[in-house]
Amino acid sequence: MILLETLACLTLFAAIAALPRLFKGPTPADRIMALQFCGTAIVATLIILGLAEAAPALYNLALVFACLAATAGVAFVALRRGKLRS
Amino acid sequence: MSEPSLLVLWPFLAAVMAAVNVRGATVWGGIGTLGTAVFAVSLAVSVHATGPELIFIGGWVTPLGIALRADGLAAVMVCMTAAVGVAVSVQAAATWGLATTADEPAERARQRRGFWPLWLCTLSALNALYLSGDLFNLYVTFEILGLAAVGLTALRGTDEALRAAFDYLVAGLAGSLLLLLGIALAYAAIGRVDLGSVALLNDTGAGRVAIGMVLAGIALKAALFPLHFWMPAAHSNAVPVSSAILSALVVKGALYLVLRLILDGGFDTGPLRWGFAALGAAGMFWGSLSALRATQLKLLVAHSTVAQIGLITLAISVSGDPLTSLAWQAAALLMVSHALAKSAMFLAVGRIKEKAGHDTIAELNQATLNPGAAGFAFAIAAISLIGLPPTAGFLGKWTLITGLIGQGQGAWIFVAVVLMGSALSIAYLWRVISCFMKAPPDGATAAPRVPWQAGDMAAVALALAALLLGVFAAAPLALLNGPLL
Amino acid sequence: MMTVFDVMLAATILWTAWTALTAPDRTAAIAAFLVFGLFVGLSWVRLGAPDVAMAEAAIGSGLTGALLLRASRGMTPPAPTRVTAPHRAAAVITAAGVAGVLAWAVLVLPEAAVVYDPLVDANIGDSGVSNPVTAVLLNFRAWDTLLELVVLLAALLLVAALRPIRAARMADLGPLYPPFLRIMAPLSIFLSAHLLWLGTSDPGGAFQAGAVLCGGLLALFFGGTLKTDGPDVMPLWALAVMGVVVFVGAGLLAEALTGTLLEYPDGADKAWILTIESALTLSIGATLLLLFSGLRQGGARP
Amino acid sequence: MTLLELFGYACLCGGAAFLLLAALGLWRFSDLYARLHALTKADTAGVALVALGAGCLDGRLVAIIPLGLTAILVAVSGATTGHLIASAALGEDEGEDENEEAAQP
Amino acid sequence: MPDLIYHGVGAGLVGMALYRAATCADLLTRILALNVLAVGIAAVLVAAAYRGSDVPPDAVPHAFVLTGIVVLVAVTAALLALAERLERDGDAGRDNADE
Repeated sequence: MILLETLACLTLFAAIAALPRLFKGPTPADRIMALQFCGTAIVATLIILGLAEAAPALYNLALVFACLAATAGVAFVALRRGKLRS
Repeated sequence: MSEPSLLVLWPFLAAVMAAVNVRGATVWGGIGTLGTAVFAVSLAVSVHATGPELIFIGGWVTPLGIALRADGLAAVMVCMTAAVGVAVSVQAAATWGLATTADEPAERARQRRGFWPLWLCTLSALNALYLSGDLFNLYVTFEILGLAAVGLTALRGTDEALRAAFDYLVAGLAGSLLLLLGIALAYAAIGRVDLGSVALLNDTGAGRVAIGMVLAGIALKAALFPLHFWMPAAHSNAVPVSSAILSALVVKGALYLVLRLILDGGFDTGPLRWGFAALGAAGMFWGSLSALRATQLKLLVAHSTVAQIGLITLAISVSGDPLTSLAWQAAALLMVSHALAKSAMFLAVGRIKEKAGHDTIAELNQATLNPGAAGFAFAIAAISLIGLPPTAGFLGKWTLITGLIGQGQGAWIFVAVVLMGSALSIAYLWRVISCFMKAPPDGATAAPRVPWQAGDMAAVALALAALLLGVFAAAPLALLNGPLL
Repeated sequence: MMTVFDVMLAATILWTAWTALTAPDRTAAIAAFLVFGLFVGLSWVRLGAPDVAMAEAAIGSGLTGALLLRASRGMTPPAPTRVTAPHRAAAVITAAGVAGVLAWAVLVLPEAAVVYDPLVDANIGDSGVSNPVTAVLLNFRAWDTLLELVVLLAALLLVAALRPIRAARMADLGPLYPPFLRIMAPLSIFLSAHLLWLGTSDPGGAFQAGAVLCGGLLALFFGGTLKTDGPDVMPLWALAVMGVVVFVGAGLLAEALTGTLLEYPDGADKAWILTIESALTLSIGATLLLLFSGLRQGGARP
Repeated sequence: MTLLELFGYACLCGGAAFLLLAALGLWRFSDLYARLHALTKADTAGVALVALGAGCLDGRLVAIIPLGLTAILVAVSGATTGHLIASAALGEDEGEDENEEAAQP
Repeated sequence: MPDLIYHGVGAGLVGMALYRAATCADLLTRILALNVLAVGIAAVLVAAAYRGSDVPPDAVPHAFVLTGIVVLVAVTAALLALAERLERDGDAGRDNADE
């Protein structure tokens, strides 16, 4: 159990570590990548939490998160202002 | 089908039809409004005959379920809304026409098909609000009301109207969120959110904080001084029918909820009530002074709403236990009389502005006004707002003052405040009435006399209703004297 | 160990929120708001509210983020606001006061008053579903949910009543987008139906399903397959009003059958709930898409 | 502990390690392309491993279906945006002006 | 334990949002602040519904929060539609469209 909880903390930490890149950029491409990664790491955290709490409902939740993170990523790409590397 | 469910769902279904079938929007609007009026009268009759009705929606008893409470007070408010609604609908049909014509300007078509669904949603939300017996349900209802009212504000489409609508929506959302915060705290304190249990909130510190937040949220929505900042711009920039709906009905929803909370024993703490009374008095003076300074007629009427809200809040805050004090009935009567008079006034001002081409008070005179139906309606409505007999406004103020005197020591301060407020309302309304009698400047030719039109009927009918309600007050009083739920 | 997790998560939530509210750059603020929603969703999971987490991630974060992005494109960049010292002080005092009162109110609460839990437990057997949140939303307090649908429709009516503005062009999505759509679109529909069915017993339900459906529709919209102006808007409007019409109709029909508004006939609760929820799912998806599109030029009305 | 469980835990640890490395790369690499490469592969692999591990440890069909779909979805959306960024960024380097903001006439 | 932590988060979010809503004139930031405020309130509600790690939480506040989320996205969409019409970029220009 303690292993799973530690792993959850680590994946959460990975998600948090992407935030400076998301906030600072410098280019839109960096932000899109950081957003994508943040969503992915949170999905992984959810899966591990689902294992740790023996709650398979969380796997569906992870799927919803992945789906919406994908949509949000696409929205960022489709609705960006200006060039990707400006 | 019972009246309470139809009062909410009928106008809403009509709104959906008006939104989908845009060509028939006006017809659906008429069907929705008239049907609601029929149900409103039928509800009042049945409440009067068989007493109040408590409906547990879905058959689930409170606090788990939600109850609709159809008692005398709710019936009076529903009837008031229906009466104003029918008149406003007549005016709207006269303003925008019944159906699209070939050479119709696009802007006019947009306003017509935007108006009907939004108005019907407002009607539905107001009825849901009067009947609801649950705090969280009231939050949802307020959101419908807020969105529909903002839509009505923005209908004119000018930059000022959009700006006013945005500020209105932000203020409304902030008010709703404060209400929701209060609900969250109430849940944390007593574990339930039905209106029947609000009296329990007085027992704990967290509960009193919850009540305070609920009241702060409602005060923002009711435009109670000093949280009225968003209101004059919203009410004066909207098209006339929208102004009438916003000023006569939408703010009443929030005031009604304050009255309900008091009647349910939900704000028993002295300081909060005296604070509310003081804010009401301050709002009365502030609104009156702003109205005295206003240069535009529409703005004057909007500021007068701030003053009248102050008066009603004062009446609500001093009303005590419904069993021993009847001051709350004064508050209810004042709400009804203000709704009738103020909607008449906004509709009349709309007609005046249309005829004169402007509404700068200093430049109005007999020639531009061409005294006719609109001026007549305005004058009658003014008499009711001031509170001269035999109008409904007189009845409300009289009930309030007798109720206050009955409460004994210290009440004379409030009596003096109410009388001073009335004197101020004479002062600012006289600025307009005197224009009706002012001769045109030399050389100005009188505009050709415009015959009365269908659009004038609405304002005149509402003004006469405000006048006659004082004579036929037995009907609402009979409802109000019945048992409450 | 989970306390470490909670503290880390709490700090991140506050950090992302602060960034969303203060970042000078609009895109950064919106991106921060988006991840804020995801982290908040995680915190709901920790509090045993996966239904809420799903809705927060899908609607509160994903769709609101997309809405904000779409709207921010047409807006001028934020100008720095000059705030006077007294104004700032008043704001700090008010904000800190309300936050402090909130924190205090819970610290002084003796023991949480438990009112609803036993009632939900006692009545869930009669509600037709076994997920308590769905039971509350579609049965015990269905009136709230019905009015909530009216709120969605009222927002749509408000936007439709405004003067239409021109739509801005979408950026090119690259050659890999069509294959992505071929996976994403059917997956959203499948997931939406799955969540709808699952919602009777497990986390899920009409709102989550509707949001996921809207995500799929949005992906199609970005790719240009789905348009919200011209002839395509008619079926979208029909779908948008259908849910609430079905709900209202069901409420009134139930009243005709049983004498009480929204009281489903005995034993048939599950069928009624699923019927209403299916209509709601389609309706929520369509309404959210129409709201997202902002009813651009030509798409104001069928 | 069975062999399958051991494998599951190993997958979980591996997935978490991939994610941590990707985060490190996102933070440390100075060049956009380097970050892109660090990311698109590592996060997809990370989630796939985590999902695989969870699938091994749980083993029921109700768990495996959403886990598998999640892994596929993350991989596809990662590849799409990754490819787009790479190609668009390359195009911009060559002076191609394909993403300018413009309203439709 | 987690309920206390997240209740604190809720209080912090409410304070932060109120402060920014009162001191920022930018329309989009004000919309964001109101959204954050709503999340803060939701955190208070969900934390109040928590009954410990092995007891299921109260479902009614969860339903409240779900309703609140949907209501909020509707209001946000309306606010953004109004804000867009108020604050237009120079190049996007005002519309010429009366259909």
